[in-house]
Amino acid sequence: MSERSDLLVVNNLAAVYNHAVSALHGVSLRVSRGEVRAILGANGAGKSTTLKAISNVLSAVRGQITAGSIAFDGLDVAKTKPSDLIRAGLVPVLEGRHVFKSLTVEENLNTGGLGRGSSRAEIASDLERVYTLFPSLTRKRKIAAGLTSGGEQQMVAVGRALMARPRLLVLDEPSMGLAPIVVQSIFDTLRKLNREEGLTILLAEQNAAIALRYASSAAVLENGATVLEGPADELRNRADVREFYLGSSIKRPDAVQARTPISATVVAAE
Amino acid sequence: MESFDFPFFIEVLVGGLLSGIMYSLVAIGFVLIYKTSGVLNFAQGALLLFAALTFVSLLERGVPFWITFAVTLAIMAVIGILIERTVLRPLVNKPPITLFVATLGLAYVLEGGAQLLWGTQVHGLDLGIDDVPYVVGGVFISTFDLFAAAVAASIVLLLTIVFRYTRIGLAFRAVADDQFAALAIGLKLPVIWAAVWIAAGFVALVAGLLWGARLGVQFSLSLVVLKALPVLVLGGFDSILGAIVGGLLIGASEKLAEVYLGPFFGGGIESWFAYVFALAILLIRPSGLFGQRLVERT
Amino acid sequence: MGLVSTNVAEWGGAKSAARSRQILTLRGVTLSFGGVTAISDIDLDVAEGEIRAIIGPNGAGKSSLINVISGVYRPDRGTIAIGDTVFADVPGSRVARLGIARTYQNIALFKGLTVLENVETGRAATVSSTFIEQVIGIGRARREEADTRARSEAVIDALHLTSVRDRLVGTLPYGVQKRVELARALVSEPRLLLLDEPMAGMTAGEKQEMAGFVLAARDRSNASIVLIEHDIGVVMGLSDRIAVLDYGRKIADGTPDAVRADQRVIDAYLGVAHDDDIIEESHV
Amino acid sequence: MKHYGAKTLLKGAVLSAVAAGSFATAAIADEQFFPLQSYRVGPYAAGGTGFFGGTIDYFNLINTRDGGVNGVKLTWEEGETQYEVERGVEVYERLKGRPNIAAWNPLSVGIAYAMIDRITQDRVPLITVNHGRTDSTDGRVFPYVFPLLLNPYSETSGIINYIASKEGGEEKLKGKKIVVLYHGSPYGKETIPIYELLKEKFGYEVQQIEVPHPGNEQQAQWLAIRRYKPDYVVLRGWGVMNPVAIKTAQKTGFPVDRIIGNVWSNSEEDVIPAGDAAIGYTAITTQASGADYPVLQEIVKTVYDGGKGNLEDKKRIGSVYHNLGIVNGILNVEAVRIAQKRFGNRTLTGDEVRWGFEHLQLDPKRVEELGAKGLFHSINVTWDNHEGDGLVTFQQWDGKKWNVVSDWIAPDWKLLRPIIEKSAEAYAKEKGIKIRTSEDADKVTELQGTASSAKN
Amino acid sequence: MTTASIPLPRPVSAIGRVPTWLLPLAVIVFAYAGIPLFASDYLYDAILAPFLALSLAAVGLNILTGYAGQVSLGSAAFMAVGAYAAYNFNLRVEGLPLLASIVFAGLIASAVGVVFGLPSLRLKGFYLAVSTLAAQFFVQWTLTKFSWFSNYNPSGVIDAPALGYVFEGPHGRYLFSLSVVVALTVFAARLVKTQTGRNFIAVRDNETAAKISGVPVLHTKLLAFAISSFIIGVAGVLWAFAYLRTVEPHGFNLDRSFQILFIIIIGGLATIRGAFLGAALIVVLPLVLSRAGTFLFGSYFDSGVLDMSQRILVGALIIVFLIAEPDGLAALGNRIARRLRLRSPTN
Repeated sequence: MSERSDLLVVNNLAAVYNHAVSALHGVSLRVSRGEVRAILGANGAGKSTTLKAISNVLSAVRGQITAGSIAFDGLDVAKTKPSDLIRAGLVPVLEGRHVFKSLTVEENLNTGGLGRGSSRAEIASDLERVYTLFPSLTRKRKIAAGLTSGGEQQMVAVGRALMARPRLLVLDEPSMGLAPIVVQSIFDTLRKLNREEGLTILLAEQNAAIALRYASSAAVLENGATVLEGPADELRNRADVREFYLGSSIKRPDAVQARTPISATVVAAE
Repeated sequence: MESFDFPFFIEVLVGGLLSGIMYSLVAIGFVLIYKTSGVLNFAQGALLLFAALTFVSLLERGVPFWITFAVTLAIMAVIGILIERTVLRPLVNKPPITLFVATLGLAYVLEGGAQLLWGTQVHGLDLGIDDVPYVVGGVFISTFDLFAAAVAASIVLLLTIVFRYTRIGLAFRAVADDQFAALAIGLKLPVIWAAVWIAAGFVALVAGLLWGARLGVQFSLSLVVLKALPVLVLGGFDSILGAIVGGLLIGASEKLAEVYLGPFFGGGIESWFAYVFALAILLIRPSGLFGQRLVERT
Repeated sequence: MGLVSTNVAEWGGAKSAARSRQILTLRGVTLSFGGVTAISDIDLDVAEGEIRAIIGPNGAGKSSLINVISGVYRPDRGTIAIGDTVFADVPGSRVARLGIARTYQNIALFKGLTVLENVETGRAATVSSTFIEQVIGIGRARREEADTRARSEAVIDALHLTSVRDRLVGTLPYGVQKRVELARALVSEPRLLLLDEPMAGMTAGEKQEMAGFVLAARDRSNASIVLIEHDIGVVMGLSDRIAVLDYGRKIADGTPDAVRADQRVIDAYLGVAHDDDIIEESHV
Repeated sequence: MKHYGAKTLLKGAVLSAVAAGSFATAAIADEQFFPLQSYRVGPYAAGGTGFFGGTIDYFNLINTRDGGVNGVKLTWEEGETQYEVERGVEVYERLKGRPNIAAWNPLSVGIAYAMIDRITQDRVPLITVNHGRTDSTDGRVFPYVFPLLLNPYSETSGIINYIASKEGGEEKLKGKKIVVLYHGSPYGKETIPIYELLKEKFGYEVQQIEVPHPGNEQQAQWLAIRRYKPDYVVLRGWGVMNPVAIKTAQKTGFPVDRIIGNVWSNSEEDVIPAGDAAIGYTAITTQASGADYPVLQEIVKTVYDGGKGNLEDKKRIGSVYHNLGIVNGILNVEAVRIAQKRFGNRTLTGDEVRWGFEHLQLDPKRVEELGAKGLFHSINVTWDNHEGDGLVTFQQWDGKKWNVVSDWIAPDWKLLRPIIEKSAEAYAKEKGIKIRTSEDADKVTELQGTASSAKN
Repeated sequence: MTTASIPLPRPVSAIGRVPTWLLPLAVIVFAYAGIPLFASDYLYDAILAPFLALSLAAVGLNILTGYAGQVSLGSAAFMAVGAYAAYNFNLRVEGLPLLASIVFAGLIASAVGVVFGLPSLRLKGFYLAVSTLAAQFFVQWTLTKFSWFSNYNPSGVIDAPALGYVFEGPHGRYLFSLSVVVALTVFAARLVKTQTGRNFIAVRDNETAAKISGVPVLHTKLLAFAISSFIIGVAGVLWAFAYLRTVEPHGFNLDRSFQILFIIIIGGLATIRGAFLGAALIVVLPLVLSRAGTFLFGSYFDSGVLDMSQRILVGALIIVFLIAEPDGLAALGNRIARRLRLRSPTN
């Protein structure tokens, strides 16, 4: 894997919450252009914190990077405003979807274009593309997003991110709380975007089974540090990975509500 | 027992509705800030004082009306940006009560600053609107209040159009709905907040001029927030429509109560009636008439 | 099959007490929010000592159902019988005295209290002394406080929380917080325990431990348990009967084996057996 | 002194040490110290700056022109109170230990009330010119409190007498309708009983309507007034309530020349914000406005031209509050001068100055000598009459300035005195105060320094 | 006093375990025995008297807002109720000991608090906060309107009765205030550790979970209003009787309510010692600023300019403080203590 093909390089990242609670200490991972990369780990392992650091929104949840570096296509992420990261093509889909509940589906999608600073014409054509990818949203375009189902909200969240024309799409637990068939449909769409348009994807998943099925490679986090990194096939066949991450999920068709203690408090605070 | 004087009743009612609009004008400033940043901005009254004092002081120094207006607006914009930088941004994600207390501190700074800058003198402000009452069917209607109502209506219309149909309006609403998500999808929160504070500054200026013309421009101007709070409780902290309807309801009920119920209590019940009235309504609708209820399934 | 599920199944299988009384009976329960129906015309029975799972996709109405039973939501229609008492809506303030305790999908602990204090709060309904007695610390208040303390400590020990007893709950890892919630529910010695995704986000080992606690709770006091859980392995192994919800309606209800084989359940929830592919592959 | 400084080291040590240092020097020269609980900030700043500015200007005039009162220099220190009682108390506690205190002049009903017990114990006079506690007029019960010139009851009586003179005699008051629009505060309420009492005497009808504090909304009250159709409205306002009242009157079609303002509704600050609506508004006053009086001319010449003027805005020289401050300065200085006649031209104790106030008798001739002819009429304070029977006049606003529109009018003191005595006696009973005789009044503490500092 | 009461860490020090009651006890002993050794009248009457009354009010408000999570902007109204009730009990009931008047006054304040706490059963957050303003304005209006409350004093002003016994003079009044404050603070500190105290926090942190766990939520909220108003009412008595000694209803205005809110926010929500730290800052800071201002710039600017600058400074300090330490002085103290402990050698 050459350095040049790396779109994102996270090097020995450490982070704390509230100036005190250590969340990460030593997370490293790389995402190459054109790949689907998964971050696996149990709840509290630091997946969500890592992704928030990558989108540079950690400070908004009282977190802070204390060591290490994140480079996105040569850009120092920690020194780049979230809005500039979006414009550079690094677009997150947050854990728990975070759609704008009181805005309609279409307004939600439009905000994605606003974030990027798209022109009206760009927004209009991007909107068409999202509706093509997620046809079920077409019927709901005038409905408040808060009133749509969990699966539809996830589609809105992904669609909103796509409106920003990402080069790297960062998804936090896209399967969270969704029925297996919905999860499958969303992952199929993601795979399609990856294969047909070369979109690079980084996703955190607790549902290791599904993540390893769709990802080309993965990193495993434990207690805030990377412990394993490698191609998906390889990981899937390792005994320890199966023991710890696939073991209980063997018959687990549905994802589990995954919340780190920190994000749990954040959600509660909202 | 005298017979019921219907024209008088109408006059009280109309007077109340028109006063209510004046309350709404102040309340709208609160709503703008609350909606987008969840802050109950107690400094709105101080902003109003600052704007009016700046305006009238410039005017007294011989600056033409419209230039004064523009300069004051520019000053309010600078203050809005400063507030975003120095107060709001460092306190982002803090509990609402912390932010509320911060705005109390801000009110001190603004009130002190305004008076330090322009002195504590009382100024008259003449907007050139003669307040000679219209007489319609024996009912007196204040020209000034009608003018104020028209201004309020224009502001509401303007805000509605901005919120509904413009990009910045959509961004406002997105931020109001979910700040974290708005940040993550690349909306520039500092810019939006600054814009909102500027808008609140503009509303404060307009309200300050109208109230200033009524009361004279002086320290007490910052106390008009106390008239706006029950309106907010009634209309909901996050609804512009609520602020208008709440203002009308509070204005009308308070005047009717003072005139018709006041004598039974010895008068002066206006000071608390609005609060008790709002409270009574709230017990039926706990988040105000138009307050946002969670739009959500399960 | 995975290690955990197997073990759980064994524990579950050990239980074969005759179901004597109905502890919970729902008839025609319907709930909607602003025109959107969350649950519709649900019937559900829970017998004494039974572990009853409710599964279904997100948004199917599982949590709403638990919220109706525990008096958080008021149903639009239907009745809820707890033991022999029939309610149109369960009064939330009486739930604890009715012998119902629960945990929450998104942890609902009291962040400002320690683990011990959180658990002690589970005994709040049993306190009859006034605040003045409590402040002075005499007679009744002192006895109650001692009793609360003793029972709470016992539950804390049983759930292996002793080492974090005096920590503020907000500072604890997620899995531990879930356990504290269970402890708070158990300390009230409920006859009906409602568990809303108690094992969400746990590692395999933690799930196994948790399943043990759930079973022990049932076996010790013959409490009935209503369980929402996504981990099918856990659900199948642990429960006596499973109800499946989809779009607010109950589409299946029966033993684990019956539910697993139900075509409607497969279509609506389990999906095509993709996951099994992986398992098969990985088993090779 | 050194001991005192060490004691307060814990809190604001430096400052008190400096203060203690200044005591030492202050005690040597012949000085008379006036602690001023002023307010130049907050809702009533306009009144505070004018009043305290006037008093300080007069003190400066005495020091500069005469070298003090018979050689005794006047000194003062301001402590900002924002018109808040507890800040007034803090200033009192802070400054009460200073030597040579002559009198306190808080210009705040609330602060004055909070100080009554304290100054009585410390034996220093408390001056509440034109306001304060009506029954403190009774010097038998309130030896140290002086509501000089005009207490609220006299003011009321003066207003009614003025209305009578406008109508053409007391008998014309019968059947007239009067509305009293009062501020919803203790100050505003103080005169409710006296209007009722005078109603019995003159046979007018009266309706008293409260305006809730702060008074920025009066629609309902003025509508009620319009329905009642009174002949006169008496405005007993304060601060923002006054211009709003005048504007709302216009809005509801009530003629402004039928509104009579009381003594705290009579300043430029009350009418200027109302704009043209205030033209024709009349208000009572104890002192005329304008800068034409010799004493003001001297202040302009000696103080302002010397760069020591207190008012920032020279246009306010001669304004109502400024002139009241000057009159207040005259009264304080004359009390000291009168006391010096008995006790010698030296620094006096507070109690000696109290004796001076109790003999503060300035007839029109003396007033003229002071260069204040026409500025105020006269005063005649005695040991048991602490008000001094000041005369009042009425002034009308023409859009630019106040013009005097009446002669000096006397309130009906005879009628009021028994009520005041009754109230004071009740207070004495409640507080267990022994009623003073004229012999008591003549005994004076001649100890240097105040009671409290002596106690330590 | 302020320097002494800066909190040390609760559980441990470098030397070993120090019982949690030791520090408060030391502060109390110092307050009784140490302060009188050097205090002047000014310290007693202008600093300690308002400090003690406001600290107590803040303890009361902290029970309601800090512990039970119900925001109130009407504290001054309950102080007023306490002050006027004590005055009237003392005036109208022959032979009633002063202490009994104060207790009854607290109970009256408590009852009024419960009435104005009723909306809390349906309202939350700012809706509740603004609703408590109803208490603020209604009480002020009532006390001004009905002369009976002020014994028909034409201005509505009440005078404090003599405190009697050893409680005369500045030092005596200080002892009186101090004793009342100590007693009620000990009560409050005990209370928050009982089941009732846990119920308060449970209601604050998660009302639904509290209800379902068997916490009587409605009862608990009203109890919080009752206890809080009792304490604030007694604080009002101290304010009126031991500090100002003559008060009018206007003295208990909205600014006072805000001041008490400042104290608990700046001192630290849900800490007892935060109320004292916050009160020390809010009472003393403006005095220090104004005197420093007069000392440094008094000859150049008039008192108005100084006071406005001071107002700006106080406002700015509040904001800076909230930014620097949003959890209040109590948390700041803890953090300093922790840092000190880390630095000191452990073996």
